[in-house]
Amino acid sequence: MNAVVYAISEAWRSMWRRRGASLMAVLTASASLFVLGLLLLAGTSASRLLERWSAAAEFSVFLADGATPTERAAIERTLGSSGLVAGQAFVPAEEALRRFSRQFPDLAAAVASLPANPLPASYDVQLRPELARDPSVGRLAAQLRQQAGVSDVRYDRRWIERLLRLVGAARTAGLALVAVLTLAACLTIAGVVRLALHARRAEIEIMQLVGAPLAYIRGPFVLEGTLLGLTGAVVAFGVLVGVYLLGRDPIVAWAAGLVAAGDVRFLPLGVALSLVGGGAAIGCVGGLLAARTAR
Amino acid sequence: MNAVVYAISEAWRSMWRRRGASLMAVLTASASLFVLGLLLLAGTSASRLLERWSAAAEFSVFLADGATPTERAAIERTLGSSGLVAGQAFVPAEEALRRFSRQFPDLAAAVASLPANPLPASYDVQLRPELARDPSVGRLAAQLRQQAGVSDVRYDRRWIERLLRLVGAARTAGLALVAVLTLAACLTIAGVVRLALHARRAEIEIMQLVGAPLAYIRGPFVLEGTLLGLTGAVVAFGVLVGVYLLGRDPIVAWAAGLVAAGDVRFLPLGVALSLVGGGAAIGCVGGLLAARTAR
Amino acid sequence: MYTRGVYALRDLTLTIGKGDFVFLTGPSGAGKSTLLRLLLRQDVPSAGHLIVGGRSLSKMSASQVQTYRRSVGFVFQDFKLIPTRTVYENITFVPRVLGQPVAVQRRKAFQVLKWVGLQHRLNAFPEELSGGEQQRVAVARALINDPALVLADEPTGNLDPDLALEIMNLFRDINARGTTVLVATHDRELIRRVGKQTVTLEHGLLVEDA
Amino acid sequence: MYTRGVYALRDLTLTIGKGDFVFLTGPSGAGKSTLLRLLLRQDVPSAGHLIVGGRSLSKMSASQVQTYRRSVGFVFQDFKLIPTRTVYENITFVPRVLGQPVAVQRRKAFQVLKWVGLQHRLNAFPEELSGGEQQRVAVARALINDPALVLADEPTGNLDPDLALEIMNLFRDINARGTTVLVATHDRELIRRVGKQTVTLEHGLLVEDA
Ligand SMILES: Nc1ncnc2c1ncn2[C@@H]1O[C@H](COP(=O)(O)OP(=O)(O)OP(=O)(O)O)[C@@H](O)[C@H]1O
Ligand SMILES: Nc1ncnc2c1ncn2[C@@H]1O[C@H](COP(=O)(O)OP(=O)(O)OP(=O)(O)O)[C@@H](O)[C@H]1O
Ligand SMILES: [Mg+2]
Ligand SMILES: [Mg+2]
Repeated sequence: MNAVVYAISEAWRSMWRRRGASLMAVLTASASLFVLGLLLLAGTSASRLLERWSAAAEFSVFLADGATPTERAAIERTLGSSGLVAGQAFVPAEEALRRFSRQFPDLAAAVASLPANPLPASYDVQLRPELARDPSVGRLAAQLRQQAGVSDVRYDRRWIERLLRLVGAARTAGLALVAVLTLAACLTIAGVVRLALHARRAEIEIMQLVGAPLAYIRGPFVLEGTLLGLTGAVVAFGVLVGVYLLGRDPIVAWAAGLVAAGDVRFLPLGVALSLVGGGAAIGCVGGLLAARTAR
Repeated sequence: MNAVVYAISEAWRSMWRRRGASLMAVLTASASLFVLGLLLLAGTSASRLLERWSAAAEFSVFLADGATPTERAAIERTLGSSGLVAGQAFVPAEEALRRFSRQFPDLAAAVASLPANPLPASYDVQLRPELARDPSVGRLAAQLRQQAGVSDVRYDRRWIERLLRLVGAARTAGLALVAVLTLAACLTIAGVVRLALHARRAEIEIMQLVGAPLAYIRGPFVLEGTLLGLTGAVVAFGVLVGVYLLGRDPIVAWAAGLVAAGDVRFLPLGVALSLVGGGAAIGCVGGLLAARTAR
Repeated sequence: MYTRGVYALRDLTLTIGKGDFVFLTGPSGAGKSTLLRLLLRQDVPSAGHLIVGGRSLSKMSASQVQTYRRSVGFVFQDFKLIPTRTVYENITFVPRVLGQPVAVQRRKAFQVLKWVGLQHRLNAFPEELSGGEQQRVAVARALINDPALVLADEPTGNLDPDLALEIMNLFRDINARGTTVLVATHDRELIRRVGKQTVTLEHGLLVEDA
Repeated sequence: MYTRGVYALRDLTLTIGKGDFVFLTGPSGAGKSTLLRLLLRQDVPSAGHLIVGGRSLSKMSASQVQTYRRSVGFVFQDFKLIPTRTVYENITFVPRVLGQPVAVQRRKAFQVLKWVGLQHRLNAFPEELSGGEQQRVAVARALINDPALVLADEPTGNLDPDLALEIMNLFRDINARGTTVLVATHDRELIRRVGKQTVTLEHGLLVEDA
């Protein structure tokens, strides 16, 4: 207990004496943790978005012109029993024509003048998000194509797969950046603690010569590192919350239609706490690294 | 001259003695400079891409059904004299029908069965990249709409503007990140130099007491900082070149169609040199910051 | 207390009884400080044994060394005061590390500071003290913890003869209370005036034991 | 050389002629080191003037202070050796900073090391030296640059009487070649044997000038 009180008072004293260097260490730590937090935030939002988009992946079953209700029921059964489908909507031929006219007003008149509606009825199928990229979706499409009453199945996953690969690459790059930043933060903190150690070398030598316990000698330095890391993490967290609160609405407004307000959410509590704890851990490692030399 | 030789030998000695801390400073500096370089690389590639995309922005002039050659000549003159157009291509109605059939094979038969081609002829206009986002393009579109023989002008810049805003936001975020990282690098170097200064406090005091010139006292520390920054920059540059060489082809392959090989180019020599020079400058500032205390 | 060591240059066998007061003398570089350092286990002999209180110093574990050092009061030739701490903090450093109550620390600090005549410089930093004042702080620090063994390396080199004699009398008083005292000094005049057992070293060799 | 200063505690007027050899003595804390520090312009007097070689120390610019200090050889009471440099590097530090040719540095270094009897410890680091050896290195460093003025603060506190007398004879030789020498010491015995002008301070007051 005495050693703890001693370590706290010494660590505080040391940080205050070297406020400039300490501030710098805190800033570096908070910079890297902020970037980490931002990446986590962007990453979770992106995967939420992607999930939604995946779910909206185009999976349409076009019916043959003379599809009977029995055939339609069989199709619906196939979809339902596949276990891949979250929902399906029947789009009658008239609705398809209406959509087409809206999308291509130039052609609306021409198509309307046709003797019959050239567009087929279809099912718009919503896949279950977590299975949208499953290979079994491809098999389902193939199965449906063989079925009576189906003229075509359109299932385009190229776009989603590209997005997924982009997000994957961004995640890898982000993780590399975070690793570099974490290392930098750890080493910066170790540097400041080493500075403190250097400045108090005489003191340490004397502590050793009067028989002070190792915990007394190293404790303050490890604690100093931990406190620096923790402070950095708290600062980073604060800035992250600020950026989130200020940035959320503009982003949602900017990407109106693409991004829903629900897609941009703050980090879950567990992750946020790990971020702060991680900062303290980084600082602690830095402190230990530096204190190692004090024997 | 003597002071320079002295500073170099002292700086080298000091860095070697504290190789661990020096390595850490070099790593931090190179991390931040690498991120800076990566952002510059991505930024220049993105703007090149965007320029190309902007150029390909949909600016189409649809002709009225009975547009006369005189009216067409007037339209071409309007386009040519606007100074905004890099090229224009006349798309006859038959070509438009062919394109449509290719895009919508389901409808091809239906449209083909129509008594007349429902699609209008048009001009596909390529805007000059640097002016693609100019407000005068909007005025040109309005002017053309009034002209005889024109049924409609389609000029959709929403998509491009969104992209531009995205790139702008990314650039702002990137710059903020670079600023933080630069500060961190500068301060880390200052920290290491300060460590060197601390370790040689006795020496400095004695130099002062025997009347050594200020350049002698401070020189080695400033040089040490500069060398650390420079080394960091060189390391960052090397890694950047490696990442570029390894990453270019996969990226171009991945985004086939969207990104051309020519869009992904390395930094121009001037920018690359500034990056390396910037590293040295950051280190120099760090060294000066630290050496300031040695009077 | 029994000491047998090979160090610095030559070998030496020397026995100092518990409760003795011994002067260690000899020319510059003779090995006085080395012997004292060995006795604090600041250095370990490359050959030979040092046995203090029945325990071999070279065979002690790190934590035993800590415990042992807490029972020794050492006056370093270069003082080794902590530059960033006041006189009071320097002196109470050991009791503080040992977790003694603040009231006891304070009482003891005042007592030893009075012994060395520095009660008025309590809150000064080492660099604000004269060489002799720093040396006296070092002496005070060595004595605060009622050590079983006092090792003093040139504790009066920066003091005028009168003050030097006062400090020696202080060591004599402490010795009278049962503490073993070993003082390295050049000051033959002082040794003559105190009149205690003297061990003379030269080039690491024991040349005289009187 | 003319000195008139108010310092530490009381005021003092003292004139030392060019080429003199003066001992400064007095009890611990009397102000000897303070006076020497003032003369190196390590401190500036809060009131009063110090005039050395016709120049007021308090009115010097930073670069004038540098030039002045290069003409002074100082032996610090706590040695102030650079711990990370060898004896040779410590001693050649000033000529090196002044940009003297390496050959000259080397020749001078060997000479002064021989004067203090340490030629064999050339490549040792300060912490590998005994207290007295360190002190002699400090003396050697003060003398290497043929200073016009030597200020020595307790230069023999860690030396045995014979060696102390040798160092004093060294100062006497240098003084004989025209250098002004000011030595602060407690060692009355030594002063008696060297027999030079003595200034005694007490509590910052000049009490005797003999
Ligand atoms: N770490 C070391 N490495 C090499 N030699 C050393 C080391 N420490 C001390 N010595 C040498 O050992 C010898 C004895 O040193 P010591 O400090 O014991 O002498 P001393 O009797 O205390 O002298 P003084 O009276 O000058 O303090 C000296 O010649 C010294 O140079
Ligand atoms: N920076 C300072 N702040 C306050 N007091 C100081 C400072 N430096 C010295 N003193 C005081 O001034 C007085 C004279 O100190 P000085 O070092 O000149 O004594 P001295 O004659 O050299 O003594 P010694 O023989 O012990 O070395 C001492 O009482 C000392 O405590
Ligand atoms: Mg010694
Ligand atoms: Mg003094």
